[in-house]
Amino acid sequence: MQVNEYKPLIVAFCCNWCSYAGADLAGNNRLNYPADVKIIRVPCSCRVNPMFILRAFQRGADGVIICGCHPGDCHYTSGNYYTRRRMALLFSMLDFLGIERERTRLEWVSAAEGAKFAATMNDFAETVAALGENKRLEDLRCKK
Amino acid sequence: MQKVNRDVLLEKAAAMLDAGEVQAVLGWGAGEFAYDVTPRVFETSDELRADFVWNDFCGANLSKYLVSKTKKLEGKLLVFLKPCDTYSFNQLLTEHRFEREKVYAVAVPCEGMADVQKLKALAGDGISSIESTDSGFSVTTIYDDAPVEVKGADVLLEKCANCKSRKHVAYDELLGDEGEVLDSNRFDEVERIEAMTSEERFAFWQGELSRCIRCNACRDVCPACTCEKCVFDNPNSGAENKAPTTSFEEQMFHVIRAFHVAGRCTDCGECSRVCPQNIPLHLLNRKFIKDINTFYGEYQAGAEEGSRAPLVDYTLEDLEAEDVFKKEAE
Amino acid sequence: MRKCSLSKLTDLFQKINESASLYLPATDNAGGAVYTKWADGVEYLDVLNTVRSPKDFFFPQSENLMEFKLKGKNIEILDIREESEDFVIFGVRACDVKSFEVLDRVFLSEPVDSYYQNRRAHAVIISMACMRPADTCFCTAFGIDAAEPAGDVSAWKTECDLYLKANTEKGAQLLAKLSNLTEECDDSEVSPLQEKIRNIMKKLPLEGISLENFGKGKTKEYFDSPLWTELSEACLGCGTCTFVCPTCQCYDIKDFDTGSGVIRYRCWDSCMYSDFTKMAHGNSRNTQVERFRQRFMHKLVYYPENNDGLFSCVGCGRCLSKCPISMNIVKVMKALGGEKK
Amino acid sequence: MHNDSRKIADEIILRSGVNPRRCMKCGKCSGTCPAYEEMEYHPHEFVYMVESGEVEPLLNSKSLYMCLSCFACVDRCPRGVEPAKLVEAVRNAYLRQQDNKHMNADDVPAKLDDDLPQQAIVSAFRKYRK
Amino acid sequence: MQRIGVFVCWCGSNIAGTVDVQAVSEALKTEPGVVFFTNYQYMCSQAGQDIIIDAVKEHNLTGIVVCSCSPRMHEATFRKTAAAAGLNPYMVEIANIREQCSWVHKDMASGTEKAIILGKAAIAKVNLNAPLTPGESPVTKRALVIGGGIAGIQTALDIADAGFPVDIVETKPTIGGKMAQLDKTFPTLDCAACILTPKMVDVAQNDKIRIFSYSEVQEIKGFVGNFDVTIKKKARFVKEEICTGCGACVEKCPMKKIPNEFNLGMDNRRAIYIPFAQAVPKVATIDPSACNMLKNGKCGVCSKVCTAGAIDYTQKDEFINEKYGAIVVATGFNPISMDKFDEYAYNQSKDVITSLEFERLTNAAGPTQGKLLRPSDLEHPHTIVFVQCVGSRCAACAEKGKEYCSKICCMYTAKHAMLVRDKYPDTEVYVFYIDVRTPGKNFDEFYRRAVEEYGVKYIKGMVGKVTPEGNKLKVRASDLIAGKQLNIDADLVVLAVAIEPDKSARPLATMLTASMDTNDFFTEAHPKLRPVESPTAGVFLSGACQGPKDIPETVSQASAAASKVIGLLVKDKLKGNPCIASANELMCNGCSTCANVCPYGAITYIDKEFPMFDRTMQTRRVAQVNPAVCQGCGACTVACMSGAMDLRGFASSQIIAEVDAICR
Repeated sequence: MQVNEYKPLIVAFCCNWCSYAGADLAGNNRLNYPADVKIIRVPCSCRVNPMFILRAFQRGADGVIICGCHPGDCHYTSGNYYTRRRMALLFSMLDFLGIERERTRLEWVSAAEGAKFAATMNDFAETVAALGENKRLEDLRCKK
Repeated sequence: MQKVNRDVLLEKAAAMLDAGEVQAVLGWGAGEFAYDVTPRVFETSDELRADFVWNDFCGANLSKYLVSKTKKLEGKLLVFLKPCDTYSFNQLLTEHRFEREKVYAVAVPCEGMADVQKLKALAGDGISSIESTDSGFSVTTIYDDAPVEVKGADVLLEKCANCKSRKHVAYDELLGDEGEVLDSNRFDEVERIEAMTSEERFAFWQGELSRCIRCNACRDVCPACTCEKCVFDNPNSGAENKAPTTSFEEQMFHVIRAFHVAGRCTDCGECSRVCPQNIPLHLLNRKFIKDINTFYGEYQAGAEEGSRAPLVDYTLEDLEAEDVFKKEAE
Repeated sequence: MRKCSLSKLTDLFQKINESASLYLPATDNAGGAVYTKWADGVEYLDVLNTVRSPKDFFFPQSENLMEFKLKGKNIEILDIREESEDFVIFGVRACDVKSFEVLDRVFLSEPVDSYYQNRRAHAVIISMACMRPADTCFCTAFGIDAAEPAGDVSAWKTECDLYLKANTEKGAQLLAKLSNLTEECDDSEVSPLQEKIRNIMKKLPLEGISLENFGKGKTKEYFDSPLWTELSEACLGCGTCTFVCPTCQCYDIKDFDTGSGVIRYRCWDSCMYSDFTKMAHGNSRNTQVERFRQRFMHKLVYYPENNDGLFSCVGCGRCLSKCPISMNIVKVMKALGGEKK
Repeated sequence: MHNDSRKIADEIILRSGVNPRRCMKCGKCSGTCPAYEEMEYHPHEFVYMVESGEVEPLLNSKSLYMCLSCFACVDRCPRGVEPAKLVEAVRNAYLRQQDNKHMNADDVPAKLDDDLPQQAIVSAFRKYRK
Repeated sequence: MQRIGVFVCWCGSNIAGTVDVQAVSEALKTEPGVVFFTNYQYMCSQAGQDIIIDAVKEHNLTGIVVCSCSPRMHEATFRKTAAAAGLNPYMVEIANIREQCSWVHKDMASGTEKAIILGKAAIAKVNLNAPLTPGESPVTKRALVIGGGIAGIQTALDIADAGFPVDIVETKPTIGGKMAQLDKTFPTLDCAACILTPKMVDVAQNDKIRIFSYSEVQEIKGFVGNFDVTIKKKARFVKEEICTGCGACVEKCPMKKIPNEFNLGMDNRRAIYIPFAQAVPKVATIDPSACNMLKNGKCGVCSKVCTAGAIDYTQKDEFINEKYGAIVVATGFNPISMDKFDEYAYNQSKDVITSLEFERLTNAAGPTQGKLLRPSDLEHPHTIVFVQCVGSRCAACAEKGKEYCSKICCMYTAKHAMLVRDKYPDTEVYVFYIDVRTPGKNFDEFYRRAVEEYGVKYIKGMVGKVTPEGNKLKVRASDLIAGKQLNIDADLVVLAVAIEPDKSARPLATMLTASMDTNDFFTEAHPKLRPVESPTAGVFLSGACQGPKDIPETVSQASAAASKVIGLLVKDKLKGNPCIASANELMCNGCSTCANVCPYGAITYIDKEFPMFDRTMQTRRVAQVNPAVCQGCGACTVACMSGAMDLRGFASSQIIAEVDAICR
């Protein structure tokens, strides 16, 4: 019973030009994904500071996903290339510290990929749900 | 242990001070004990002759002081740099943290510096004198008349035991012989931790980081941490915290600090040297260095002035974040 | 005076732990020592200094003071204080015992700090004489006798025995509980030991430190000394010295927004930090020279001024071994003329 | 059978380090090959046939031994495919199939001969060892 | 503290069907700052907007949160509404409870719960919003075109036609570029000079256009609308304004053996020269490396014969400073060097030529007056081999060739082959190809005509080796379809050499902070949607500097670039996007990390004095963001370690507030 009630909290950072539009398209096409996914709009995936990701975990998020334009399609030409390096290194570091590597993800979702957006969110929500609550990067003070 | 004698450094600095070629000298000053050496700015050759030291306890990296000290001087500042210090020197130059023209950099060969803690562990407490010998130290304590012989290799600082380079990458003048870039085993420990399971790694780091007292020594000594205002001191940054109140804040501080110096850290090892709790902080930095080398090709921060740091660079074919763990598995 | 064979030490700890949590120095597996809650398997480490001083027991690095909850647009204030449990600290060195006096004068004088007072009231301190003082020790300068440590119970350790002497009522009560494991004895074993310790103290390299030039009324003499600039030149402005110091007692009070409310907590602060005592108008000590001066003036002049000549340094030597750049109170004292003539 | 060929082809690709997929079928290798007339299968066909896993005919063709290893094709290929390396790998593949006709280290002394360059024996040993 | 109004939209049943809008507005009313809340069927309708306007006025709202459809849909609408109500338009935040909530979640309970959280996040953000005003900068109404080939000429003419002054900078003594060297143009076969030279004359006669020929761009400062450019006008030792282009000096110049660049060294010119008869400007230029007078002060013949007195041996390089609102790069291309392709014997035999050389050989104004004669013995060639893809599509090694397809070679080779067969039907013409690529209007028809009507022999295969033997060229090649190796005795071999960007492009890109790809082609702002703009604002791309192009494509891109420039120059002021980065100077380290990641070159550094606590002044290097150039991606904000760099509209504190609200 307890297991069924557990709903992971997922924060998704989406770039305004591709992934946020992809999420909108998923909506236009009525493609379902769990309501546990909450989207924050950023101009570009490169706006996502590692501190935001850690903050989300601190405040109780169980998974954080960053979505940006496909490499080569960045509205700002190169933002997602920086994101790719930053996140590759950050994720590797979190893994090094023993944080479950499945809790963080970087995906490229274009404005045309509503279906991919929904599928990605379904998959990510499922993966995070399987991991259970975030215990390793939590701040006990923020527990309700 | 050191091959170049103190007097060689002293005479060089004294001559330049006396000739007015430099206005001050940034070096190491004598302390209460043979081992407690304090970075110091000398303004006269008399001060130098009285208090300047160059011995096996000059582990402190002086390059960070250039940021503040050069601003205070009208003229040039002579600085002594060990090979590892020259990497920090270059990195600071790359980031425009001080003016090159205001510095006269004197490169000093280094045979590795000693860790007082290790020395005390072997020789015991109550040290009254330490003599450097060819192979190490002869230590006398108040508890024993006979000196204890300690091998230099056994008491090296971590950063020296895994020295990456004995080559100076920047200087105006070199005293003694130039060394070479070394094949170090500095990533062995990182690999050992990588080989653990996720649970073991978490337990390992909890064990280490829970000792943190957030004294900020690691940050404040770090030559890559020269921010006018650190995010951890800034109430508006969303990351400010003063104490490791929860395990999250311990992790937050060390992850973000390592991330901020990623690609810029020259692996000078000062963070681990100064940590009062002996947390192996260098491992976090080395993890980033190792990852950068594996993912984006070999890069040594500070090896070349003006080089583009890996995090402000990219290639179209860069590794995808999801492939990070596949790559590491290789 | 009671004595107990070292072979029965574990039994002794066991016994103490039955009635109150026992804390003692143990290895932290990283070359340091840390006060650890005793449990089966925890070995007492006869180390001179723990990295963190025992002030943590009474004045922890951070502690929650109260909580606010948001109910709609109303704020509810929650008192989250809990009564401390009884606990015993074993193996506190003479210098650290002295540090409690320094802290008490701050936290127990009016207005009393109830958080501190609560814990202080529940603690029993078993001190331990120093058999092998280190080169960084200079407690004698502050009139502390490492051979005769204060505390509720004083302890001495020889090759095979532990000697215990109660100094207070609390100490006597504790020793009474341990009567089955200890036997009454005189000080014939302890006295020569004390003699030996006192002789060692005289041979220590920092024996020459003198307090003659410090204390009350010295503010004017030192405040504008040009030496501060020189002394503070290498200071990184980190908080290591203040955090390892057993007598540093400055703290900051901060609010943490948990999302569903606010936790008001206090945590150690350091006079070395740029935002120390920062107020609406800005900072009262804006340069590192001023901050550096504050720390040492506080220890050597201001505190004695306000506390009947008691210095807020106990000569434990932690800052000497932990300062990243080896600048410390001894160097400052010597530079300001603090050596015996 | 077909699976076998594919396996051998993959082995050839692996050992040669050649990526036949890079070939854009321009024919410059065959246009440059000095031994073209002697060959049944020409350099570009080697690349094509290995890529498609059709190695049986190659293994049994004399073309293998017509290649002079002059590396003209390697030099001129605009895509860096290196056909000559592939030809050499096919030769090796053929040799590897000749199970017990190998040369053992013990066979070498008997073959030593004043007139025979030592290098020839060493290289023969290297080639026929496995 | 803000006074926030929350407006929840039903969107008919689109939102209200899965989200309890009443519950949402009720739940949000207790959020910090909220002083007004309501819900309505269609917030975006006029009636809905009126509700907002009335609420702003009635409740003195300072911030608006609309829980509705995607901000990509109606953010602009509600910003206008806010402005109409007298509020700063950037005090509006949208909670996307339609596309990202009601449409993707079926369950009313979870949909409502999520909508509330999204609403809370928007409220948390708007609490930290600040009014934003787009920055304005004036526009200098003058354009600079770098490169005077057909691309530059067309762009300049179009801009001038719209009434704006244009300057063309051309490194050669004349404009015209590569097209001036061509003979005929595919697929219509009209003569290049006939269609180009009238345009060159138009340029010369247009009073809006200035030509800086024999000149280079020395320095570029500034940004969109306000470029500050230094042009170096190289000394040509002839007074341009006086020279009549009569050519008397050229005729008398005793230095006769200077290889003629215009004819690719296949004949000679003098030390003083006019590149070709229709040159614009038609003035002579003295080649200082060849002129005896300039080298050792002996001669002076030209000065003596010049009746206009235009010769000036003392002329110096001249530097001209000019301000421009827009810059068009039209630096064009060059064939790559054949030095690394020994197999084609280009450096061994005069009869192995490039296609551009072939153009000159068949041009009536060329070294052979248009007769197709082979360079070695001026005999008529009977067998001609054309080789395609020489150095193109070459991935083997970067220093030899180019990995890309040069795009124009298939068509001009078909043209050459066709022309030869047309004029000299007795000539055997072989074309060796890998693929024939003809994706253009009337292109494939043209190529098929070459095969079907003119009998050009197209052979699928490549030439492996060309060996000069006597007066023949032994061509060894493969015929992949016949499965044969061919050995052809040719008289002339023509190589369709790959083209590359002009060498001047790289340093120019650095000056412009415009990005380039690995092949040194300029990158466009968006490969599909903004193909003629560089990511650097105010810099536009025209012609082959952006990628290989034929003439029709070049001209259309040139006109497209011109229209973009005109669109920029008609504005009196540029209004920027107010959501841009800005640096807190007190926290800035001046480390250049942000500038390194900025794709637009929007960040520069200045030394600034700051008062120190000890009452001294300290100079520090600090970052400055140019509001006209910054596009607001935020890459710099994360690169900045100290957090000195922040993004307006998407400030770190705002994003953190959203995170907190979501995770609460």
